[in-house]
Amino acid sequence: MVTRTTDIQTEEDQLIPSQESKAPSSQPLSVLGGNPVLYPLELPQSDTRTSTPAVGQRATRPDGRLHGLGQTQYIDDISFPHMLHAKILRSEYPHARIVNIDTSEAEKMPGVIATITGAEVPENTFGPTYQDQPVLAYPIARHLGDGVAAVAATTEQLATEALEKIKVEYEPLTPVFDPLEAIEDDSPKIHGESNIYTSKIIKKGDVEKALKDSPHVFHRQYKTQMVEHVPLEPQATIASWDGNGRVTIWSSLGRITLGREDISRTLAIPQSRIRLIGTIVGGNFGGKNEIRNEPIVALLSKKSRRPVKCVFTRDEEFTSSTIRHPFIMDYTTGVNDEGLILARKIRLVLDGGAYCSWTGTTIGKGSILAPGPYNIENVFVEAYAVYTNKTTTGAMRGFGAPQVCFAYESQMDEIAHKLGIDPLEIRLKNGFSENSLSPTSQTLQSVALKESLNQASDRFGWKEWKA
Amino acid sequence: MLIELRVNGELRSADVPPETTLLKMLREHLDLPGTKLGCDVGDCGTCTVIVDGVSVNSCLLLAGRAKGSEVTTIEGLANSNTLHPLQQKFEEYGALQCGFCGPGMLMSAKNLLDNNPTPTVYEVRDALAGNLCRCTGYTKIIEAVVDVSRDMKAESDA
Amino acid sequence: MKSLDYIAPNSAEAAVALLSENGESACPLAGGTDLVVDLKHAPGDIELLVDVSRIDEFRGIEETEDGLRIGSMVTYGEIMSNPICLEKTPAIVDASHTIGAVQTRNLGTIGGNLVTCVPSADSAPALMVLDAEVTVAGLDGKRRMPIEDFFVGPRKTSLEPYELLVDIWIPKKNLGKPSDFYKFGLRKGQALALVNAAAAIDIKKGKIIDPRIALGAVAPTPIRALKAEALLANEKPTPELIVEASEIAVTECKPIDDFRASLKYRQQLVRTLTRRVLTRSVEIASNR
Amino acid sequence: MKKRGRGMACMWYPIGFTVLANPSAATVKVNTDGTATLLTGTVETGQGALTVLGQIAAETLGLSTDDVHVVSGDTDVTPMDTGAIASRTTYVTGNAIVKAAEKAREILFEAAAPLLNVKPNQLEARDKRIQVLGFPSSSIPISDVVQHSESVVGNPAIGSASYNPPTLAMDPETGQGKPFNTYVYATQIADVEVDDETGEVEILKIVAVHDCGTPINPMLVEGQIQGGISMGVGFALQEEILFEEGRQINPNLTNYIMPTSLDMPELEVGLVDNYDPTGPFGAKGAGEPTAVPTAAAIMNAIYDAVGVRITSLPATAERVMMAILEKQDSEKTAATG
Repeated sequence: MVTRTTDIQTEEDQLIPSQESKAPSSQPLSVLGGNPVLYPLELPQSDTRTSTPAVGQRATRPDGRLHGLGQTQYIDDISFPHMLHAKILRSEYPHARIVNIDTSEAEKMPGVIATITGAEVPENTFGPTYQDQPVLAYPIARHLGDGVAAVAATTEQLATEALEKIKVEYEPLTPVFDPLEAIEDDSPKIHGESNIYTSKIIKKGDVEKALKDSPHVFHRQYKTQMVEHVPLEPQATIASWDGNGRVTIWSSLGRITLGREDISRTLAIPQSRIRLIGTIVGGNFGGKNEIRNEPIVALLSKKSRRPVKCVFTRDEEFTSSTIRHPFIMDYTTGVNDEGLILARKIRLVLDGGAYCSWTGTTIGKGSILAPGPYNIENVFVEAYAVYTNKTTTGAMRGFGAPQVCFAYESQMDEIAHKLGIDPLEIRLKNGFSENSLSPTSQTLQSVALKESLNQASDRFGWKEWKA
Repeated sequence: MLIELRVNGELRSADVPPETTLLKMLREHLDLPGTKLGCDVGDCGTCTVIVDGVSVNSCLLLAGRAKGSEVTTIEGLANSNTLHPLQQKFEEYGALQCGFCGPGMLMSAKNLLDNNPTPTVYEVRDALAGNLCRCTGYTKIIEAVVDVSRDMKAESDA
Repeated sequence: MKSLDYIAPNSAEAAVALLSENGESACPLAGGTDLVVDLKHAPGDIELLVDVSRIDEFRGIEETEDGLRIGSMVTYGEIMSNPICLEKTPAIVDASHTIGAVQTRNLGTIGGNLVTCVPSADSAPALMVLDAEVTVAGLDGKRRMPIEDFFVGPRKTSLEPYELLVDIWIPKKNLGKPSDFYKFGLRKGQALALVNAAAAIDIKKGKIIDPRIALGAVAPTPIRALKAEALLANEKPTPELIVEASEIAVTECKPIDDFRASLKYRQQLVRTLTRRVLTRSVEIASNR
Repeated sequence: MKKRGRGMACMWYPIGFTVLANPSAATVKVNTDGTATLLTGTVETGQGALTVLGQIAAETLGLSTDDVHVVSGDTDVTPMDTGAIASRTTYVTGNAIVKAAEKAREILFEAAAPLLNVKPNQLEARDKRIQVLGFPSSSIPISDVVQHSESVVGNPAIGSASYNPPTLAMDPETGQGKPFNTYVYATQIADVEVDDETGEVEILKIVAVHDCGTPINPMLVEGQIQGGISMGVGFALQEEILFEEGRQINPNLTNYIMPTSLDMPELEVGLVDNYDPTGPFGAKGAGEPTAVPTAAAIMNAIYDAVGVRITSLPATAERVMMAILEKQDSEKTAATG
């Protein structure tokens, strides 16, 4: 730190050429007059909002107007007097036992008001399916995105600097990263006795016999990658307590009712003493569907007796929020000469990362949807979700559907190509229609698959192009 | 250090530490939180503002460098009687969803139309490539910008 | 970002003096599109930023009797809208257009791009094929060198302590020389180069004269493909010859294998890009 | 050289949670001036849910969208909601709102019936009036009815209700059951160009035709489809979190490659005409399914263009190029061998 700011400032006055800008363009600014904007604006409403009937209108959005004016308040746009800023220290190992955490040096820094570790969280587990995630890892850290301690300080910069002063003693444990390795009996275990933490079977007809009897059998393995939601707004929270011991939490969470239950559980206070406000969320896509830093910020606020804000950095948004499950998918499909599907056998392995999160829903939807929107009498799907010491996978737009669709639709085209059938024809031939039976033998209604195939093909000019 | 600049036509000043970015100065020192922080390293474009007639990522520009400049932020796009044509069309098209990219996107679009009132669709895409959006697939945003330029052309032809 | 001091001197002399007075704790700041990011992630020992972006002698684009002078603090945006560059050095304009996005191009400077000296610097190949020279200023005044000599290694230039890049010169004879630039990145917008390539040639009496090929992101610094150039010199520009030159260019590269691309893939890109920039340059030259 | 190819993919996708209860509750209050307030515990995450939910409340009450103010996302104020997840908002929360608004409407019908000399079940709410079914001339402005109900009858027009989609548990051994109440369907077709010397895939156009039941707000449904496709494009060609020993090596928007405006193709969006009798005004949902078939359609188009089948996503230019080179090698071997 250069300590001569004042010297430099006097020098600087001489050195800066002039108040006139040297920036490249000398074009006049086309700022309209009358700024800053004063509200309310008296603007006409569009017909789409004022006519009846309301349903079917291309109604404009009142929140859309605020977005365009820059008037929408996301969490990071809210602040309070005396508010502190929180930062979270992340694990140094993908798998380790935390032996000791010493926050005393950080606490001595001027401007650092409170610190917290996992040991201080009243009920240090949460999760929508299994409560296997810690608010702050203790005593085991299971991936590098796990928080191990948090700091509240008067500025973000100070809070960041304070993290460096926290001493964490780890006893590294053997990590496992590959889901196929993790599935083996002798792999290092991440929670409990098996890394397979959830599985699903869908069984209809006799798939083995039907495959044996099929004139053509296709087999292929498909794989998908880990994907991040990339909401443009990183996750953010503010917590503030009042004199009645009631906490108000502003959060970028998309599910406040259940979020309040989780906060109540982790903080061990009644739900009636928690007010959770979900402001406009700056992009969710599934990544903001469970609590993340809300209990940490609430506890720091309680300890410091000040409002506390925590905003994820872009890096944290990648490493410490959930991401999309990678799938390893084995597809075996039996068809007859006309391209009718006789049997489909599927094995799915989901890389679950360090915690379960929304895997229950992902494996459920993934398995049910895996055979595709096709009439198939003989179906067998087995799916396994496996813990690894990587970023937690959770809800993301489609819950396993984009993964299995990539597999079933790739294989559909492979079959069509091999049998010399047009890709549109093979889909129309096998596709669901009204009252078709799903792989779980549910009678389907309001089925519009073939309508979508036909309309898309017409719009695209599929037949003309094929001819 | 004392930074004086003209923001949305008004002379503003603040005493900020020398490492302060223009983004931070606008949001935290000048009470203009319309400009957003999305990545803080110039990748996402949510912090786009116009400085002396060109669009920049305000997270990469030190406030000291903007000293004496003319800065336009999203708060300066409308006036008290009318929305800017871009804001109007963005609203009509439903161009923004979560809206977090919106302020930056609009400033990039304004910067384009200030410099090139009749852009091609490719030029619109190119002008917005520094503003990431995860919600919209950019489609309605591009349509709205093209529509504004069409109106501007019609107006100037009339 | 950690605490820093900031100062904006108004002459090269003053800037050099400030840098020398403050030693390693001081660092010149140009457009800041790379440096400010570095300061946020890994500030190191830097305590003072010397903003050189407003220094008059580092700015401006003009054509003189010697050739074209581009001030080091000229932004890519300025290059892209400059009539002289558009007419006489289109490869530099093309290269500028591929850098970052509009906002980056409005802040980032050509000098900053060269001084940062990453192997993938997009402006480098386009400048190299036009035989650009650079002027640097230091405590002992100014010196000038061919641009190839400026690049020493990844993030390492031949700038001595307290020296600053003043301007870039394109020799008069190369203004309007048929040339082409091609960059390949992982997407169309805001991409870093996996490989970039530029070529410039003249054709006289049906033969290639003064061929130049430069490649980026395929070696520790941007490089010239000298053997490939030698193969082309004074030959008839046939598609077969261009393919052969492109294969030789592949052998002149030492690309890395990293998470962005494998060595083998980068070689494939060198093969394709070299052929394309040469083919295009020949087309331009032939249509004269 | 650039090679052109076309590929299609279709899909099905369920609305709501898998078997598990995922209820929503809602409260609708009609004001004495004929405007209304809707309380919902869901949160606006950008898709325009609050606008759509307001339209549903307005439709049930015979009001315009602008007449309904939507209050959301505050546990002190708004009723229970499972939240913005599982493409459930329009369908599940929407159904709860219809039921809640119907309760408020019922109060208005009770108050208006004696004034119009009919039974409550002979009334409808349309064009901001309570009218005798099919007889617009015999009607009273809603504002008057609310005032009458509130200050004369003493019964304010307010309704609260909840909805949970009915499901049947899946058999643990066979998975047989009814895990969801309804599904949507879609087809997307991609037109691509593959550069067979760099492996670069350029998507020229995607046609997407989706079923969402009745589109409550077609503009917002289009927005969902276009946005879903952009996520699908990233999933298909660019996006991947890379790890080294458990550490993410590209946790930033410089090296995690998502589509920019230059990477998105021209999109043509269509909606099939469909009506689901179990949904609010026939609506189902649109959020997630829009991102589902894109990658598959693009992979099929790549195969059509250059004859290589990408079985591991994303189909980066490198992966496509390496597959092309492998194919060329094996063709050479086959030709010489």
